[in-house]
Amino acid sequence: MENQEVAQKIQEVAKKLLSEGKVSCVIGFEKGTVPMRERPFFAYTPEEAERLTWTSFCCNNLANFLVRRDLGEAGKVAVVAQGCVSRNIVGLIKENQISREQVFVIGVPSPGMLDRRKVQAEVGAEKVITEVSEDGEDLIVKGKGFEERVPRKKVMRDNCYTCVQRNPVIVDELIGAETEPTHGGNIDKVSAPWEKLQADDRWAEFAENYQTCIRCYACRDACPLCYCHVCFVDEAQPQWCGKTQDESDVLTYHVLRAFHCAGRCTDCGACESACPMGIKVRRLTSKIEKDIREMYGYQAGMDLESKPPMSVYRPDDPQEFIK
Amino acid sequence: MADKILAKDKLAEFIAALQKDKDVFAPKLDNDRLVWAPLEKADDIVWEFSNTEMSPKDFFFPQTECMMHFKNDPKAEDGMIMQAEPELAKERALLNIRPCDAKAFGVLDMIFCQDEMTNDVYWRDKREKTLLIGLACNDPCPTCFCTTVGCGPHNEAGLDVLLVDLGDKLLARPISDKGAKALSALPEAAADDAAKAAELKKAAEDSITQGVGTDKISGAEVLDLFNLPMWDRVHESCLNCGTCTFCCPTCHCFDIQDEVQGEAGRRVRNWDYCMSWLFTVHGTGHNPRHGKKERVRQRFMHKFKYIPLKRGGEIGCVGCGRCVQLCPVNIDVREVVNSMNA
Amino acid sequence: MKNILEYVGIEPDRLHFSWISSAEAEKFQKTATQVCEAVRALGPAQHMIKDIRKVA
Amino acid sequence: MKNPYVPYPVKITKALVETEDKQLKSFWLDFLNPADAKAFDYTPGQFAELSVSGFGEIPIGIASSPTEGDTLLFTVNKVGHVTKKLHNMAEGDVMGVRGPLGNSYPLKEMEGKNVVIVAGGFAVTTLRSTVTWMLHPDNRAKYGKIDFIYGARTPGLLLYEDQWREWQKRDDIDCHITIDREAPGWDGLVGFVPTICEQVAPKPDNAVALICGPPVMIRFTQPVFDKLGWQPEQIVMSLENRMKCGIGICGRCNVGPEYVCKDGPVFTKAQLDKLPAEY
Amino acid sequence: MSDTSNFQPRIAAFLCNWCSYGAADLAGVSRLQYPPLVQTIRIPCTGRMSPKFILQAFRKGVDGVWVSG
Repeated sequence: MENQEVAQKIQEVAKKLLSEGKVSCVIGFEKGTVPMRERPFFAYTPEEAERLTWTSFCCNNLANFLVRRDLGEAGKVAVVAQGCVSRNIVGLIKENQISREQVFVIGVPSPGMLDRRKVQAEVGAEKVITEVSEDGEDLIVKGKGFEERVPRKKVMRDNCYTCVQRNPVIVDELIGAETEPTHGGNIDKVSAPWEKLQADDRWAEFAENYQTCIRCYACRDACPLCYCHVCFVDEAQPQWCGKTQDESDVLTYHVLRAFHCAGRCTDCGACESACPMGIKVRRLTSKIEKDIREMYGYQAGMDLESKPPMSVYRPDDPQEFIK
Repeated sequence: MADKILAKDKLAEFIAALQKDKDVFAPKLDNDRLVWAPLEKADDIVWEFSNTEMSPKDFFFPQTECMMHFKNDPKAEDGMIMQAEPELAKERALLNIRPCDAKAFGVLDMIFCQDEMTNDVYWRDKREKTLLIGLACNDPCPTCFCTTVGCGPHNEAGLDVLLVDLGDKLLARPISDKGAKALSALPEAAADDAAKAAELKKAAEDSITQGVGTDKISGAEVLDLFNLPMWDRVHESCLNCGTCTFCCPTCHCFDIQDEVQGEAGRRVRNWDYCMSWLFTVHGTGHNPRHGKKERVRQRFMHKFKYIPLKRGGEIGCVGCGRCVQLCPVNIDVREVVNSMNA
Repeated sequence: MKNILEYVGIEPDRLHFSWISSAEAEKFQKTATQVCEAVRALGPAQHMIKDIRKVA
Repeated sequence: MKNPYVPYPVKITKALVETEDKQLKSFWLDFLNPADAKAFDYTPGQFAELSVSGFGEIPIGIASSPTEGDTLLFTVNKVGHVTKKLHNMAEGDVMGVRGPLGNSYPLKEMEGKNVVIVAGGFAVTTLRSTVTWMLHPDNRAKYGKIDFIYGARTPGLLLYEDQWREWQKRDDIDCHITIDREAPGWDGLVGFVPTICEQVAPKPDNAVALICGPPVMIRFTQPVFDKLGWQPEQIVMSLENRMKCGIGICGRCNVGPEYVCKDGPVFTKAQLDKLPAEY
Repeated sequence: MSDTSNFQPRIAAFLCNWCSYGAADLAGVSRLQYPPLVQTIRIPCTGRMSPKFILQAFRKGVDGVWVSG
């Protein structure tokens, strides 16, 4: 189904839910003010629901907004969710942050979201893009004095390319038919380039990747897993992590944040899309995701029943590392 | 002061002269990202660019800056006593800074250096030792709205020299005495060069179509703006990250922290951001700006109402559009301000 | 944790885990020696250290 | 060019736990360099950043009065990690003081008027400074009648007992010291501060009230003064917000356009009514 | 890599109060020799162990970390 049709359907469903009073709010996307930036939108009335849209640039993880708002007050809300977002909703339910009854999941099989930085790189870093539209498997990128066709596949977000679950895992209303589960990328390859290196080179690569970090914490704040009231980086007694731009402080933050996502990360890529500096934040999280998968045979948020590996003990847990 | 002409093939000479007593920095392309970097030779200069990804404010107000150090030994004679960090050793020049970023420094001057007590010596020292050579914007971005916040693509405020790109040569306009000195060796510009620059200026200004209105904000009472119903919706999608404040050329909030390691101790300041819950929380747990709404409102009120109120009408925004481009959830300052002004 | 530190370039032998019961003094002695030898072989740690003297 | 961020080095000459819950401790500080004492020219109502190297700074109201000489007095509540460290420091330790910061009570504008001072609990610090200053022989004649209303939960939580016992003996100040509930050995007033204000019923004519205390006390004292006919311009209050720089730059203590550290901490009720309630 | 022959590493050992700490104690009582480079940190239980501790130790400049339950 084309994205425009999906958008139409989302609007219809949202209008119906809102006018019947089934939910107080529908969280979806609306068109942003700059090209390739669709933004989260909260529709409270059927009229507002007309602003909802669906394109290949809906890169925020909307599950994020479920934990950060007081759902007790809002009553039931509906949320537009593709595969990864639905997995995060499952995760939040498992972690008792929300209850299943509080959310109405408008499921949409993900078309594979696109990376605006890649699109920019494709047409040239210095060109100013003023309009981007979709035409089947191509993007039409327009700007001052140029118009280019860019194949979607070439500019897909890394995590969408290696996605293993495009279809939502829990759904109250599905829009469009379920699709192929993956886009063909190999998720194990994400961390591969680093895995081959020697320790010192690996450190160098690692430090280089995060070197431009400005510690705005957009990766943390965009992440539906990072809902702690006080994050460890903000704790002052004791202070785990300094607040400076010093390499050790920056890297401590990233290592620990990634570690806190172990067994919970659904590889939704919201952190990477949110990063204003274009840092490959997933370099760490996807490695942990892979480890958890290989060591415990677990993928986060696939169903409501299975227990997260980091919170249960099983006699057959891997323990080779213990002497 | 008369306009001068700097031919592009004479640039190497000009830069070599600057480098005699200054470290020269300019925007440079680094893996598709435009960043500020030391300039080695004239050929490395980028002429066609919108603006650097981050504002160059960290030249004067580094994200992490050591302010003082001390000997972490209570028994030592001079132990535990704070010693200020030394001043900048060498002068600097920023070449091809955009007028909006330079204007921001003018706004920040008013905040960092208000009077005898509120006199940020760290900021002032670096400002005084830096020559700002601006490059006028001939081709503003769609996200630029400088003309509507008291700035403009050829704005001169805050600069020492303004360069206007005329193709194979640059019109160099001295603005301060410091700037005039740096240009003293150059030939004067002809009348038609100046006319061409004026034309470019007009064209650039006209190409900025989107903007913000601030006329009603300046007349409104603080409390009326503060209580506008629009604040209930603006913050909804905000993630409370620090992207908008860190990329902003006029955001200047900071945090001061002490660090010790063995006998060494230092007091550092780091950028901080008003979107953070921790920014204002009291020791008692009470937080005057406890919610996302309060914090988002603070940022816009500060820039568009509080700063103008306190600083003679100067708006705390220069319209560079970075926050519009970088905000992860696309909270567009233009929309927010326009609804404040409604 | 070990994996992730290894991944970012901290040698795996810098981090050890073991199980020793309170009665196993000898195992403790043995492990302590092993750990020290393993780390000694790696040389001083270079990364992740915050040295404010360097920065200041 | 003076660096406003570098604290003056001072030595703790005396430290004393003030209250029975051991939460409040007073510190008497002497400047290491006599010239600094001269430069530190303050007025009652101002505050300073106490700096503990390696831990950080904390803004505290100055409780001493310039009429008492060069020694500074601060009373510190143990809440965060700087104040905890401070409570563990002993006489002879070196620390820093940065200031004086902020505005002060409008001592000039108060001249020729009656003054009512209302203090609750720990907030009495800068008011102690003010009263001491006004009672000084050089200044006392400038003011009319002085009423000092001060309350705490229990007798053991009242600060500066020696001081107010002495004031009680004087006839140029009316002291009304109260505790919330009856306690053994207490023969003074009993009742919440607002109740005592009602009983004292200070007249608004040609008078100024300095009110400083916990928010709950202010909330209940306010209506009492309103009923007695006080105007917002006559009521002066002192705010506190989280601060870092203390000189109006770092951006966290502002209440609307006003920075508590620079434009405050002292505001009149009339001023506060025009500002957002972000404190 | 620097000269390893006379390098004396610093090692932070996080020992569980009930197991390894007891073992360390017993080792001491039994006068068993082990390298003096290990700085023991008693933790109430290995369950108290957190990745934060490990990173913090590395940040403070230790050369190795040993966690024992």
